[in-house]
Amino acid sequence: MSRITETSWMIGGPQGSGVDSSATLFARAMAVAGFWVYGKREYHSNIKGKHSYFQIRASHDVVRSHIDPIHMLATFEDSTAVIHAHEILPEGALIYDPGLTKPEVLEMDASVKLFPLDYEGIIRELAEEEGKPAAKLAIVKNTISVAASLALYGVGVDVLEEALKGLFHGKKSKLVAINLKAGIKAYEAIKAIAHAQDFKYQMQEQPNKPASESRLLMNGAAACGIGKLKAGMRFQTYYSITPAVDECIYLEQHSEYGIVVYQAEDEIASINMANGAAVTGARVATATSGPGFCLKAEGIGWAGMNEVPTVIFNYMRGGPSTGLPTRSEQGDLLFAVNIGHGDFPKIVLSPGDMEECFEDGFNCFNFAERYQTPVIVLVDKALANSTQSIKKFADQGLRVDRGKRVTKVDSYDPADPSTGLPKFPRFQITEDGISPRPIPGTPGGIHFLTGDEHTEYGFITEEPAVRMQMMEKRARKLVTAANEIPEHLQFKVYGPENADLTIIGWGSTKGAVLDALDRFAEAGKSVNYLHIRLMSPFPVDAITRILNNAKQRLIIESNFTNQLAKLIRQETGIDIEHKAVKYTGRPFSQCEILEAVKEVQEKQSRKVVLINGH
Amino acid sequence: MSRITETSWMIGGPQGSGVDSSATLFARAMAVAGFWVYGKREYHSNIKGKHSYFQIRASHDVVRSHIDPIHMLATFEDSTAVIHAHEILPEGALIYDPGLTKPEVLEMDASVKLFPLDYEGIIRELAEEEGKPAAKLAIVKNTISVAASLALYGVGVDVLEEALKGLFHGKKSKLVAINLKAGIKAYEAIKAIAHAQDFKYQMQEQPNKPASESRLLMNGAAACGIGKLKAGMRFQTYYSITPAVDECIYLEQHSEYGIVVYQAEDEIASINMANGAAVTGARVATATSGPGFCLKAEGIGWAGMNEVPTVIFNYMRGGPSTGLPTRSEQGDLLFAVNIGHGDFPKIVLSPGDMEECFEDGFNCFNFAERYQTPVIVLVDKALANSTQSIKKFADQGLRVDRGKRVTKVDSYDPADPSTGLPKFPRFQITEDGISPRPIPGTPGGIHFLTGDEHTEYGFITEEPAVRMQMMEKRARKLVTAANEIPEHLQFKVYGPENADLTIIGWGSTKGAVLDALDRFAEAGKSVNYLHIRLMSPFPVDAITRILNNAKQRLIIESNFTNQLAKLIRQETGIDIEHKAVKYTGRPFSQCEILEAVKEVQEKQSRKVVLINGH
Amino acid sequence: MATKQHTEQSFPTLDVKLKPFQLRSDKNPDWCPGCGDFGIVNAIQQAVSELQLQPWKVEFFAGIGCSGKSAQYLQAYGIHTLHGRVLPYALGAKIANPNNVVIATGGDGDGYGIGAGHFMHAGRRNVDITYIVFDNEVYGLTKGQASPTLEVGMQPKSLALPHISQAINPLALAIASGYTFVARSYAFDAKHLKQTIMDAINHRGVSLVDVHQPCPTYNDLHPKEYYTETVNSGQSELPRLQYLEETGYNGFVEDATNLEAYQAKKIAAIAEAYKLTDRVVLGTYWKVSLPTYADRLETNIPLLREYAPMDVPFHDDNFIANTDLSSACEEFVV
Amino acid sequence: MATKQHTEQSFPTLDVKLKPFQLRSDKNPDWCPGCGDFGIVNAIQQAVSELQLQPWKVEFFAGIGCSGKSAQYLQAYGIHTLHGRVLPYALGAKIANPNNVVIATGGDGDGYGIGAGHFMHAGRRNVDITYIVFDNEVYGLTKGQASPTLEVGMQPKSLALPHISQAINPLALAIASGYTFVARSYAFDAKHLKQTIMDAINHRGVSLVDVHQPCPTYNDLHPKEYYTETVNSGQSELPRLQYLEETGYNGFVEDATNLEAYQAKKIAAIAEAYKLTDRVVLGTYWKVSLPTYADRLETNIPLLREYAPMDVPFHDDNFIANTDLSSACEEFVV
Ligand SMILES: Cc1ncc(C[n+]2csc(CCOP(=O)(O)OP(=O)(O)O)c2C)c(N)n1
Ligand SMILES: Cc1ncc(C[n+]2csc(CCOP(=O)(O)OP(=O)(O)O)c2C)c(N)n1
Ligand code: SF4
Ligand code: SF4
Ligand SMILES: [Mg+2]
Ligand SMILES: [Mg+2]
Repeated sequence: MSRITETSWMIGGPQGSGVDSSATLFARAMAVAGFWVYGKREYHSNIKGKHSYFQIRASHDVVRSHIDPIHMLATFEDSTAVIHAHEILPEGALIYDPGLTKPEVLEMDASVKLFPLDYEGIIRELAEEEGKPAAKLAIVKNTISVAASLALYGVGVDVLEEALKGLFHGKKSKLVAINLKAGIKAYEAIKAIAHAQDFKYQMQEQPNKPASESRLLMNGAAACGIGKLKAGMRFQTYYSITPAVDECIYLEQHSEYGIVVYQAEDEIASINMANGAAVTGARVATATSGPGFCLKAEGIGWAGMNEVPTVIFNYMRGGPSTGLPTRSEQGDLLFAVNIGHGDFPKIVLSPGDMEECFEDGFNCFNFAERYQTPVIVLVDKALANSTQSIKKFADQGLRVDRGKRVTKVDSYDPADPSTGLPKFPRFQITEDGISPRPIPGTPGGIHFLTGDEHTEYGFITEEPAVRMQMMEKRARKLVTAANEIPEHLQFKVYGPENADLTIIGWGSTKGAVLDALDRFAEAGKSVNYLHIRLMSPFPVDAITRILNNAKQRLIIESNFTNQLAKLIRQETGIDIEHKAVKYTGRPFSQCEILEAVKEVQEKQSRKVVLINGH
Repeated sequence: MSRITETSWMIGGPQGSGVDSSATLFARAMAVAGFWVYGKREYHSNIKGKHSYFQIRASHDVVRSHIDPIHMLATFEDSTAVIHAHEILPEGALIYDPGLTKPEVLEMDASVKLFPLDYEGIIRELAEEEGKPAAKLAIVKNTISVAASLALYGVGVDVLEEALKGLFHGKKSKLVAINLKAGIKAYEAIKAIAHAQDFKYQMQEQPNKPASESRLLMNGAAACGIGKLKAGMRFQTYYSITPAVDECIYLEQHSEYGIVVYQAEDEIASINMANGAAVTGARVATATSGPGFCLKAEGIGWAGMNEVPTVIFNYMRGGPSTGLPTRSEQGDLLFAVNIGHGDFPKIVLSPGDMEECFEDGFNCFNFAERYQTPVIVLVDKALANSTQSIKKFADQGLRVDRGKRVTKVDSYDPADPSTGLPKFPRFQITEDGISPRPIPGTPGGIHFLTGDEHTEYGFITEEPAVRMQMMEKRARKLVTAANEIPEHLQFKVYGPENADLTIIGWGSTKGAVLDALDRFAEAGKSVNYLHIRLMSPFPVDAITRILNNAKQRLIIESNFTNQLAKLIRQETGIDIEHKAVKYTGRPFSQCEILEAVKEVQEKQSRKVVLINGH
Repeated sequence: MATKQHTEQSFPTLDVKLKPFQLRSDKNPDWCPGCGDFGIVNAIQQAVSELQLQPWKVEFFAGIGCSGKSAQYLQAYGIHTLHGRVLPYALGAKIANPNNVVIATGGDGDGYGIGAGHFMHAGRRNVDITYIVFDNEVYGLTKGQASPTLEVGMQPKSLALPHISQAINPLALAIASGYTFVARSYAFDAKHLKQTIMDAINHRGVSLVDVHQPCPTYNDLHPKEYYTETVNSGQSELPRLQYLEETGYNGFVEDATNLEAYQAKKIAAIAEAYKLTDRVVLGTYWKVSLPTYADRLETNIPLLREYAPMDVPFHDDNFIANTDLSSACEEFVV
Repeated sequence: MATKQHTEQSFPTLDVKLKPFQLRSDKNPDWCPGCGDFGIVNAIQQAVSELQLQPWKVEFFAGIGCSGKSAQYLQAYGIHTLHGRVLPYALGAKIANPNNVVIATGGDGDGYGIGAGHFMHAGRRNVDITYIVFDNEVYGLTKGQASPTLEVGMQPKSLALPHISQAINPLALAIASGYTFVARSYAFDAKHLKQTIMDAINHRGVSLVDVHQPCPTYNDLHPKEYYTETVNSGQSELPRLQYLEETGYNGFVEDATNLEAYQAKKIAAIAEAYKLTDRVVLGTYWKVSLPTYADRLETNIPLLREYAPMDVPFHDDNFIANTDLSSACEEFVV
C-alpha cells in the first residue's frame, strides 16, 4: 500500500478541555517521528466551553501553513465532528467516541472511515489498574486521541513516550507514565480495528530524519520573546491583552534571565514607563494588541520627538474595536505607520515567520538605539499563535548595536562640580540626523528632554529656524535608516526571477505563499513572491523596481481594505492590479493561495475574497 | 495725497499685557470704519511674559490672510520693536514709547517714520482727571496704541467709540468712557505730530461700506461652535487643551442654549462619554488637539464598530508630541484618516474658512447620524485663532437629518411586556449599509452594542460568514456617503478653468491662496485652486479627473511630509509634481503663495519650503 | 421630574412584575461552570424585576472581561463598551438622558485597574448611576493575571510568580473619592446581593456595589468554598459571611449639612472598610444624600430644569434647524 | 547596593555642597510674576544642594503644565514628559536603573486629573521615587479651568460658571492608595518645603508631597495673601499656616508588622487629612517603611540582587550578544 508523505490532522473540542495540549502532543510526536510540522490554533474569546480546534500538518518537507481539507479528525466529544466532519477528505478518518457521536447524522463524505474509540472503557480499565477514580483520569482523553491517531497513521508507538516526556517535564514528569499507559491502550484499540490496516493515508517513514534535539517546535510569540532575550531586553511592560500576553507570560516564566516583566495598570502606563526606562539606557519594549496599541499613540509620539529608543510590539488581532479578539488580522498596518499626531520618524517592521520573529525581536533594539527612534513591530496573531518545527535559531555572533551612546564626557570633571555643570548638546544637528546620546548618570551629559520642540540642549523653543532644523534632523534619521538597514531585512523575493505572476504579501501570509510556491513549481507554473518586512521607512526604490518589472501582480493580505496595497500606492504610485483579501479573522491556507492565483490567472479577477476556515 | 485701500498692521507685546484685546479693538474699529479685516495671532505656550503679536490686515475688499510686511507697527514696550521693526515697509510707521524704545538701535528701513507716543504722560493726565491712581489705569495702553494707529491711518476717531462699545458690553460697559478718553488723547497726540499728515499709508475711505451690524468679526473656533449650536448639539465633552479649549469655553459661556459642556478627567473619558451620550440619541461632540486626539483612537474605533454617531473635532497644532502647542500645523491628516486599529468607516472633514467651519459644524451631525459612524473634523489652529470679518452666516432653512432613527416599534406593545421582549435587529443588513436605529427608551427597540463583531441583534459572534456580512455592510456606508454628500462639501475649484497652474490645498491655506488668486488675476496669470474638504471617503474620481486635467500642479500644505499629497497619491496614484510645505508652525501668508508659485513657474522647483513669520 | 428633590428614586414602572427569566436575553452565558458571574447577573435580573423597571428604559453598560459579557444577557438595552471605560459611557448616557436607569458593570481589572482614573473621578461628579463591580481578584478573560484587588504576596494558580504589588481597598477608595453609596456583597448570596442592588439603584447619586465573585478557573485562593467555610474566632466557629447590620455599624449619613458629623461618619466608614477580619463583611458601608450632577447642572443651566439635555428642541416639525443664533453671535457683530 | 536593607536612603554624594544657584540651569523660568512655582523649584534646588546629590545622578521628571516647565530649570537630567504621565515615566526609569535619584513633579491637573489612575497605582507599587505636586486648584497653562482640588461651588475668576464637581483630598487618596510617605507643604514656606522634600527624597518608597501653590493669574481664591492672613479661631487670631507637629499628631508608623497598630494609624492619618479647619496644616501626615518594589522584585528575580535591571550583561566586549538561550528554548526542543 502506498503511503503519503504529508498529512493534515485536526483535533477539536470545548475550550479548556485540553485541545491545545493534545495538539501539542501530536505535533511533538510527529516531530519525534522525524516529520516537519505546522500547527494552527483557532479559539473563541471565551475561557471554557466554546468550540476550539487545532489543525496540524505534518510532512517530510518543511511546512509553513495549513491546508483546508483534513485527512484525519480526532474527537472526544460530540460537537467537533458536527462542525468539522465535512472537511474530512474522501477515505479520510474520523476518530470518535461512539457513546457521544452518531456518525450517521454527520454531514461528511460517504467514504470517510470510522474509528470508534471507547474512551470511557480505556479510562475505566486504567482507573482499575491504577486504583484511582476514573473521574480523576479524564484528562488522559487527550493522549488517547493522539495515540489513536498515531496508530492510524502507522507511526510507531515509541514516539509517544518521547513526546510525552517533552510535554511533561520538570514537576509534571510524573504524568508521563499514566498517559503512556492510556496511549498504548488506545494505540492497540485502533490497531485492533480491522480496516485500520487499510487506511489510505498512512504516513510513509521519513527518510531524512532530522537529528533529534536539532529543532524547535516554536510559536511566533515565543520566537519574538527569544529574539528579545538575545537582544538584551531588560524590561518589558505590558497590560494583559490577547494575544500579546502570551509573549509576556513566556518571558515572565524565564526569570532566570533577569528581565523585569511589568504588568502595568494600562497600556498608557506601559508605553510611558517603557519610554522612561529607555531614557535611562535600558533596552525596553512594550507589547500589546489593537485596543491597547490605540492607547500608545501619544507615548510613541513622545519617543519620536525625544529620539528615545522604545520598542513596541503590536500583536494584530481581528479589528476594529474589540473585534475578534482571538482571531488574526493584518489590520493595523496603516494605523501603525501613521500613528501619533504630527510628523516624526518611526521604524515599522513586520516579521513573516518564526525566524523573522527571532530576527526582528533581536534587531528592533539595534534599530531603535542606532536611529534613536521608536520601533514598532507588527506580528499577526496567526503567526504568534501558530506552531512550527524549525531549525534551531542561528544565534551565534549576533552583533549588538547601541548606536551613538556617550558613556563619558571628557571635557567635564565630576570631581570638580563647582566649575559649573555644562549642558550636553543631546540634539546636536548632524548630517545623518543622529546625535550623541548620554544617559542619565553620566557626568557632563546633563541635558533635557521635552515633547515640545527644543534646542540642541533640549530646552523648549518656538523659534522657527530651530524648529525647522530639528524637524529636518529627525527626518534625516529615517533616510539614514533606509540606506543602512540590510536589504534582506527590508524585503525578499522568493521563487523564480521574471515569473509570470508576482505575489506580494507580508506577515504570516508568507508561510502559505511559500508553501504554494512549491506547488506552483511542481505544476510548472512560474510564480514568485515579494515579501515585505520593512514598512517604514518604506523601501520605495527597490519595491518600485520589482513591481514595475513584474509581469502580473497579485497582493494578498488579511484585512478588508488592502492596507499594504494602499501603502505601496502611496509610496510608489503603483496600483497593484489584482488583490486578494480575507477578513474572517482566519489565516490563509495554502489552498487559498492556489485558489487566488487560479482566479487571477484564469478569470483575471481584480479582487478575490477568501473565506475558508471555521 | 493718494491714500491706500489695504493695509497690514501689527501690535506686539508680552503675553498677558493686552495684545489680544488691542488687536480686537483695532479690528473692530477698522470694521466699523467699513473695512474688511483679517487678523492672525501668534503666541507662545506661556501665560505671561513671552512675546506675542497680532497682525491685522484691513482692506476695501474681503481679505482672508495676512501678508508678511507691515505698514504700521504699534508698540507699548520695548521688545516688539526689536523683534519686528525690520518687517516695516519703507516709509511705514513705528508707534513707540520713547521712554522705552530707542529707534536708533533698531534694525529697520531708514525711511520708516517714527511716532513717539507718551503713554505715561497720557495715563498720568487721565489719572489726574479721573482722580484714580495711574497704576490702575495702565490697561488703557492698549486703547492708546489703537487710537494712535487710527489717527495715523486717517480713520475718524468716531469709530473708536463704537468699537469700544462692541468690545466692552454687558458688565464691562463702564470701561468704555475711560478708554475713549484715553483714546482721544492719543489720537490728538498723533495728530499733533507734524509728519503724521504726510504719512504715506493713510487709508482711503471705504466707498462701499457694508451696512452696520451686517457682519461678524469671527474666529474659526467660534464659527465651529456656532455651527454646532445650530445643529442642535446638546452635549460637548472635552479636556482642556490648546487650542480646542477656546471653542469649549465659548460654548460654556452660552449656557442659555442648554448645552452641557463637560470638562472630563481626560480625553479618553471625553470620547467615551461622548459615545455613551450618542448611544442615547443626543447630538454630541468632543473637541481636542493632537495629544488628546491620540487618546481617542480606541473610542473612535468603538463608535465605528457600533455605528454610533459621535463627532470629534481635532484642532491641529504643531506636532509631533507636545510640539508647538500654540502654533498651527496641518499635521494630523494621515493619523486622522487611519486612526484606530482595524478597518472601519469614518468620515473626515476639514473646513478652510469661517463659513466652512460653520457649515461643517452643522453638517457633521447630519453626516454622523445619517451614516451612523464617527465624523472627525480637522481644524487647523491658524483657522481657529484667526479673526475675519465675514457676512452673517446663512443660517435659515438648514435641514436636520437624523438618519434612520426608529422612534416607535409597531410590532411591540409595551402595555403587555409579559408577551416577551423581542430584540430589535439594530444591525440589519441593508443595501446602503445603514440600519434602522432605535435609541434606548424605545419600547421594542431593545438590542445590544458591543465592540466585538456581532450579529444583527448585536450579540457577539465569531462566525466567519456573519463577520464578513458586517464588515461589508459597514464599508458600504462609506460608499453611500461618498455618493450622497454634496460635491461642494467635498471639494471646490476656485479661479479660472483650464488654468496654467492648479494649486491644491486644504484647511486654512485656502485663505492665503484665494487672496493670491486675486493677485494672479490682476497680474494676468492663470492659476486656479482645488480646495479639498472631504478627506474620507476621499472623492477619488472627481479629484483624479481634476488633477489629470490640470496642466501643472502645486500642492501647498503646513506639514513636513506633505500628508495630503500622500493621501492623494494613495487614493489616485497621482504624484503631484510640485510641492510647497511650511513647518514652522506659522500659517502661510499671501506673499508665500506668490513666492511658491514663482519658484515653481520660474525655476520648476519640485519642493518649496516656506519660512516666513516669527 | 418631580422626583428630583427626593433622596430616593422613583422611576416609571411596569404594572406587572416580570419573571426574572423574562428579563433574560436569548443568549446563553458562556462563563465557566461555577463562575460567580452567574450569581451576579441573576441578582441583577431579580432586582430589575422586583423594582418593576420598564426594561426598555434600562441601559445596562458593561466593561470588557468575563464580567463584561453580562451586557448581553439582560433583556434591556445592553452596551458592551471598552476595557476600563464603562464609567465614562454610563456617565455620558445618564447626563444626556436622565430619564433612563443606568446600570454599569465590569470586572475589578476593568474598574480598578485600567479604569482607576475614571473610578475616582466618577466619585467627584455624583451622577445618578449604579456601578456593580465583579471582583474576582484576577483578570479572568485574559487568563488569570493579578487584578488590583489581589493582595501582595499571593499567588493564585494562574500566576507564574507571586504578586508583588499591594492591593487596593475599593470601598475605602470609593468613599474617599466621593461615591455617595458604597456597598459590598457576594455573588452567591442571592438575597443580599439582590437587595443591595435594589438599594443602589434606588439611591440618587453614584453608587458602588463591589461584589466578591469566585473565579473557579483561575483564582483558587477564594473559591466558593472559602465563602461557605466557617472561621475560627478563637471561641467559636463563625460563618465566613457576616452582615454589616449585625455588627451595629451604621454607615448612613442622616444630615449631610452637618459637616462635623458627616466627616466623622466618613472616617468611620473608611475605618470599617479597612477593618482587619477573617470574615467577609457584606453590607452598605456608606450612604449619603448629596446633590447629583444633574441637580448641580441645573443651577448653571436653567434650561435643564425643563428638559433633559438631549431633549432641548432644535428643529421644527419639518426638521428645519430653528435655533436662534443671535445671542451666540452678539459679541461678534460689527 | 548595601543601602537596600535600610529604611532611609543613602546616595553617593558630592564632597562639596553646591550653591543652589549652581543647580539652576541657564534657562529662565517664564512663570507669571508671583507664581508659587518659583518657590517650589527653589526649594527643590535647595534640597538637592543640601543632600549633596550628584546632579548627574538626579532624574527630574515633570508633567505638562506651568508646573511641568520646571524640568528645564534644575541642573540635572530633566525630562518633561506628557500630560498626566509623569509617574509612569518616573517609575519606568527608577525600575530600570535604581542607581539614580528620581524626582517627579507636576500639576494637580496633571497628577490628580488625567493622571489619577497612575496616581493610585503608583501607591500600589511603592517604587522608590519622590512625587511633588504643584497644587494650585486650576489648570494653569490652559488658562484656569478647574482642577480636581477645586472645591465644589467655587468660581475662581477664570471660570465662566461655578464649579460643579466635588474636590478630592489628595492626601487621603494617597494614603488609601498605598503611598508610604505623604506630606503637605506650601510653595512660599521655603524652610518647611525644603525640609519636606529632603525627607521625601530620603524616604525609601513612594512619597507624595502636595504643595499648595498660589496662581495669581487665575486663582483668586487662594492668593499668597490667603496664606499670610490670620484666621480667627473664636478666641484669637492665628496664622493661617499651622505645622502638623505642633498639633501633637504623629503620622509615623513605628512597626509596620504590627497590623492592628498600622491600620489604626492609617485611619488616623486619613482622618487628619480630612480634618475640618480654616487653617492650612503643613506636615508629614503618614510615613511607613515597607518593602519597595525593587525589594520585592528581587525575591522573584534573584539576578536582580546583583544587578540593576539595565545592567544585567548581554554582550561581550566586542558587542556580540552572549545570552545563552538554552533554558529559554528548552521547552521547545524536539
Ligand atoms: C485596552 C484594552 N486592554 C486590554 C484588553 C484585554 N482585556 C480583555 S478582558 C481583560 C481583563 C479582564 O479582567 P477583569 O476586568 O477583572 O474582568 P474579568 O474577566 O475578571 O471578569 C483585559 C485586560 C482590552 N480588551 N482592551
Ligand atoms: C493629553 C493632553 N491633554 C491636554 C493637554 C493640555 N494641557 C497642557 S497643560 C494642562 C493642564 C495643566 O494643569 P496642571 O496640571 O494643574 O498644571 P499647572 O499649569 O496648573 O501647573 C493641560 C490640560 C496636554 N498637553 N496633553
Ligand atoms: S475565567 Fe473565572 S471569571 Fe471568567 S468565566 Fe471562568 S470562572 Fe468566571
Ligand atoms: S498661570 Fe498660574 S500657575 Fe501658571 S505661571 Fe501663571 S501664576 Fe503660575
Ligand atoms: Mg476580574
Ligand atoms: Mg494646576
